[in-house]
Amino acid sequence: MATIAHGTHGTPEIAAEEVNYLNVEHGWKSWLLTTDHKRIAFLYLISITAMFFVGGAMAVLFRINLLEPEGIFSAETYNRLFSMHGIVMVFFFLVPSIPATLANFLIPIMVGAKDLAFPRVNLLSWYLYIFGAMFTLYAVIRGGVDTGWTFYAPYSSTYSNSYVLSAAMGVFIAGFSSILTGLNFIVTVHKMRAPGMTWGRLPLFVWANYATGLIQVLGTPVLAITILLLAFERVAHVGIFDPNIGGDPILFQHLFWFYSHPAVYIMILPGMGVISEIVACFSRKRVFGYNFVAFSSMGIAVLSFVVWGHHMFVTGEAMYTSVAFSFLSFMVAVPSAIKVFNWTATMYKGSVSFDTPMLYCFGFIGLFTIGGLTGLFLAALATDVATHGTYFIVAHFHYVMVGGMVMAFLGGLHFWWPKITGRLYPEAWAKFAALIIFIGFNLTFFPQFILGYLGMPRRYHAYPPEFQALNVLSTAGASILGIGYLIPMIYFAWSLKAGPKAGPNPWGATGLEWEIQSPPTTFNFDETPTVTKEAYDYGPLEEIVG
Amino acid sequence: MDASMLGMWTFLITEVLFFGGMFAAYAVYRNMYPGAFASTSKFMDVILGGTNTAVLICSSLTMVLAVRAAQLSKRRDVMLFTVLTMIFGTAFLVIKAFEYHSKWVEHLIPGFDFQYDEPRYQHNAQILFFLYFCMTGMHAVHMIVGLGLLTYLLVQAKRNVFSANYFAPVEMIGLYWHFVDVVWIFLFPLLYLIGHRR
Amino acid sequence: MSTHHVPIPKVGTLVAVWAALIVLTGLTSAVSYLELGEWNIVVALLIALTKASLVAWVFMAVRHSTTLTRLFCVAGLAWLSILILLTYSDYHTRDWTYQAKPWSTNKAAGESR
Amino acid sequence: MLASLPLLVADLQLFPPAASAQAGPIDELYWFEVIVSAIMTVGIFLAVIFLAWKYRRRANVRATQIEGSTFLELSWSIIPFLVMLVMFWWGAKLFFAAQNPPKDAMEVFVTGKQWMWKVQYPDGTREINALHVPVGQPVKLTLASEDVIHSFSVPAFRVRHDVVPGHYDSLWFTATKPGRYRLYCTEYCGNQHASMGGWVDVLDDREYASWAGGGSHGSLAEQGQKLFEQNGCSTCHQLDQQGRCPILRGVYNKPVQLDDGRTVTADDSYLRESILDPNAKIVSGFQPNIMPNFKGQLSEEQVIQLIAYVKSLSPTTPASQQGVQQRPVVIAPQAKAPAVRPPQ
Repeated sequence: MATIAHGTHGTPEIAAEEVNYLNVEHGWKSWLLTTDHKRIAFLYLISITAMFFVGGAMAVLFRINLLEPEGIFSAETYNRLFSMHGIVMVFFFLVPSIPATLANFLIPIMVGAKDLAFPRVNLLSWYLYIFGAMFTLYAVIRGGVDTGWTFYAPYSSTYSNSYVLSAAMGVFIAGFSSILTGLNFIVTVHKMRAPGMTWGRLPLFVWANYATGLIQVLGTPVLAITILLLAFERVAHVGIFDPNIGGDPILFQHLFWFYSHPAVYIMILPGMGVISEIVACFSRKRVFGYNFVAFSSMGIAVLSFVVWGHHMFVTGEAMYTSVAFSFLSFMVAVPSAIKVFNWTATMYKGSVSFDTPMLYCFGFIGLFTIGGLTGLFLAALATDVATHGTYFIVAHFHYVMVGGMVMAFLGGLHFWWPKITGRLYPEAWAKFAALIIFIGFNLTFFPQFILGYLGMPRRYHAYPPEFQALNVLSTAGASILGIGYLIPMIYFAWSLKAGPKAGPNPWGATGLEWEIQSPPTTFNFDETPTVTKEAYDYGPLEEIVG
Repeated sequence: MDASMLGMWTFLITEVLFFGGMFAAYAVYRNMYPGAFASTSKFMDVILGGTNTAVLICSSLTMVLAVRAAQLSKRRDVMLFTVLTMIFGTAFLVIKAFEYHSKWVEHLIPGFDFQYDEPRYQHNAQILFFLYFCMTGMHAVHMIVGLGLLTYLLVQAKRNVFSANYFAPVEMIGLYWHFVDVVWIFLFPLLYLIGHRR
Repeated sequence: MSTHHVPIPKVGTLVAVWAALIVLTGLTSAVSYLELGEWNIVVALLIALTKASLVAWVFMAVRHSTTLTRLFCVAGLAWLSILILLTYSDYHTRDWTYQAKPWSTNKAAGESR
Repeated sequence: MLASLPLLVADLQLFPPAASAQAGPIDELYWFEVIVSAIMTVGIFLAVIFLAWKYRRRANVRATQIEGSTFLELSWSIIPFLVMLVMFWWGAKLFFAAQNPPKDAMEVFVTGKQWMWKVQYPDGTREINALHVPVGQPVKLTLASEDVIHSFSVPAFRVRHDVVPGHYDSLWFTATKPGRYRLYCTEYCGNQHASMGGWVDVLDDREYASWAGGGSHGSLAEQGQKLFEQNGCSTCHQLDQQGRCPILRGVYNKPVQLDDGRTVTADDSYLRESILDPNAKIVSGFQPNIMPNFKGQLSEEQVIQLIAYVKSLSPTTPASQQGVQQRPVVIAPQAKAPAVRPPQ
């Protein structure tokens, strides 16, 4: 970076008519044909938010169904609701959420580049996402799909009477969108770093998204071919997962989870990157053990590919294979634990403030810890057998995906919103919403752990009456959670029009993105910056513990 | 090495894993039904398959010669070798089409009135043929995409875009084409040379 | 913007590799007519691997490429092996049974009465 | 609904009953994991709250920049990992112990079908969505699926196994407490997935004896024999005389030489495959393509009956005899002659 003090590029204070990426061009063409990574990130932000509320609405509906033990809607409706909720949330919200929005916006700026390595590929990725979403939404409109997001054969290939092909093709296409995003990040991080931006100086958010990119590139194609084989099987009424010709439905699960287990790290790793940025900024401190946090991201990316068999302990998978997968699943917990400990330690001797992003960060650390630890129950063979296919699983992965990932996404959005839009949001409302979301979340999902060990199976539209109390509690939490998610929508929309100007660096954070104007210009930097400082340079190093 | 080449290599890794899913299925089922898999070999035309392998290897040679010509700024040679590569590629697809046609005539397409002359393998042989069509079909789709890319290359070469200073697109399309060749190099022994021929 | 300096391959090398590939194709077809039992597939795969390496090393110019490219090639193969080997390990070991040790059955039966 | 709130709370259950021999040990591991998780969670929460409050932002107090600590990093990697190794070992031990049933296990056959569990007992009794077992007796369930993947689950016993179409799965348990326990399908199997459940009744010995009255259509093996005759099996598979087909007497659970050189054990899965897809494995010395395919002709339940009949032809063999080496039986006299591969 040419200079370190804030706002030395161009004028220090924002003039009202300053040119930025948002106002440089107008009209729908300037958006739909843009190759600017920031505009594409904005397009993605709008798309995934829409999908989030589509998926969320379904969740609210099926939680209402579960108020009564015998269910309120028909089984058919319920099955389609939870399936579409899963498909929309996993493939069209969680997987692209942080990478395609925040990382798309920030990675070029953080490494000191004008744009991603392949700007047109980036736009193509958004169109593929939209194309895929249209296929899936078509399935929704025609009446939905009822296979669950896992598309297990032979139910999906032979028995389901719903719009499996259309939904599966949507997932297939969206997969390529995800691959292209990952590919773009990998090449950008390798090739587009500004002079002086060494690997050891990369913000941890970039490390996390680089690791995510590797998973996207290495894992997603296997999902693509699996979905394609399934689609062929559905069309031809015969195929390699069909037990009638000697096929093994469990092979589908192997291939599916080869992607879909690493995919949970596609969802959580970028969130971990966001938390590293937030905890450093609001503690005014370098992240404790930078190297360990960076390499734990890479460790997670690699190990995530050798644990998928823990989804199949009760399918009849060979017992010795299961034991190996169980052991490897425990291994992958170590790098996640390292991250949690380091974030906590970062606050030690820091200067901690309690702005909204930091509240989400606290929420993330707490909820991700619970989500991660309950994962150990599922990695251990005997307790996995007792909890597999129950609400315990549902609670576990929602603690990671919603308690972890969505918290991190909202934290990151609040953190970089002033950079993305140049506007501030009402802090009091934001803190209130964060609290509501935290309470609503725990009320929704904690009872599900208890339900799970009691044995309540997931994907049931009706359930034994003794489980009603906990289900009512969960639904009550879900309605609080739903309201919690609506509040930021409202004040963000307000802030976009009427929020106070943010200035280049409202949080006093370090990093290249805070040294340029808010919102940035189309090419981010007037001249390519030269980096001379370490990441999180909040002051000179003073102490080495231990 | 510039960004576009790294991007291409990354894309090729994706492709490896894409085909990898089918190779994994192949490995599992071949181990599970060795007899059924071996029995299919009499329907696989080794002459046509071998010829196609040779055709693809030739196309790889002309492709790499096209890249070399671009590096040497020889515009006419780029065009010549690109056209040759396209001819070999088309020849491959034509031969493939003949093979598919004979499978159709012999009722060897799973799901479309599949009939097998050995009833004991009537069920399990379908797995191999399903994989055969998926693997060679996906490969053929990649060939068709490759032909499209080569057409683009030809047009660009005609417009004299490439020179010793700028030939990345030729190199990238070359990488893609060789990759498709490599996939076939594995498909040939796995699909055509399964059983011992008597 | 290919400003990198890739050595221009000699035509002779390329043709030699082409010839080797053709010969290996003939070889792998010929070997399939020999009765080698389990070794047929091993030989076929080894020949295929040799051919693929030749194409990658010379035609795809891995021999002139950076460490990073080679790392990516190796990563692709490594992940492919993870996929195939771990999936295969399940099917290969399904028949490996395990008889519960006496303590477990005794315990189960003993506690119950 | 609000009016019924007290009722809801009265019904509130927080921990499932433990009604099988394996439930106790699994619960011990579960509580170990709960305690470890609780300690970790509370520890992290307290640390976050304490550090955030102690080092909250104050005027004129700057953060102290710290690089990190390899010692701390290693300790908070290795110590949790050691605790996790304990969980791994413990979980694996219990999992292994639950793999194969004891030899004296009573056998019950369960067929999953959209959307019901069909239960068949060796004595011919049949039930739907209900299972009656005696207390204290190891019970082995052989699980088959007629259509999609189901999963047989009894939370009170802490047992669960997927039922995958195309082969047999199995699980076993020893019920320890008389009572009624819920039974579920826990792998999503379609529209009425939620109604694919029922009750497991654990009866004491006296109750069980009075319940087990036997089927009105004879034992499972007798039902199988009837099918054996109706489907014309008996014309080829003659009981004592070698025909074009292997003799079935004494074959169950014995090694069988196949024409491709492999030897397999004639267990339930093998017999099932040989009925539904007889050409898949040909016994050495016999011709393929003689026996018709029964796939689609017989239901999984009927196949179970036929297998029970074949088993009954090997009367000395206990119900469950896996992994026990026995003298190979010669079921094909021709096999002794120089092995001639049948022309294909």
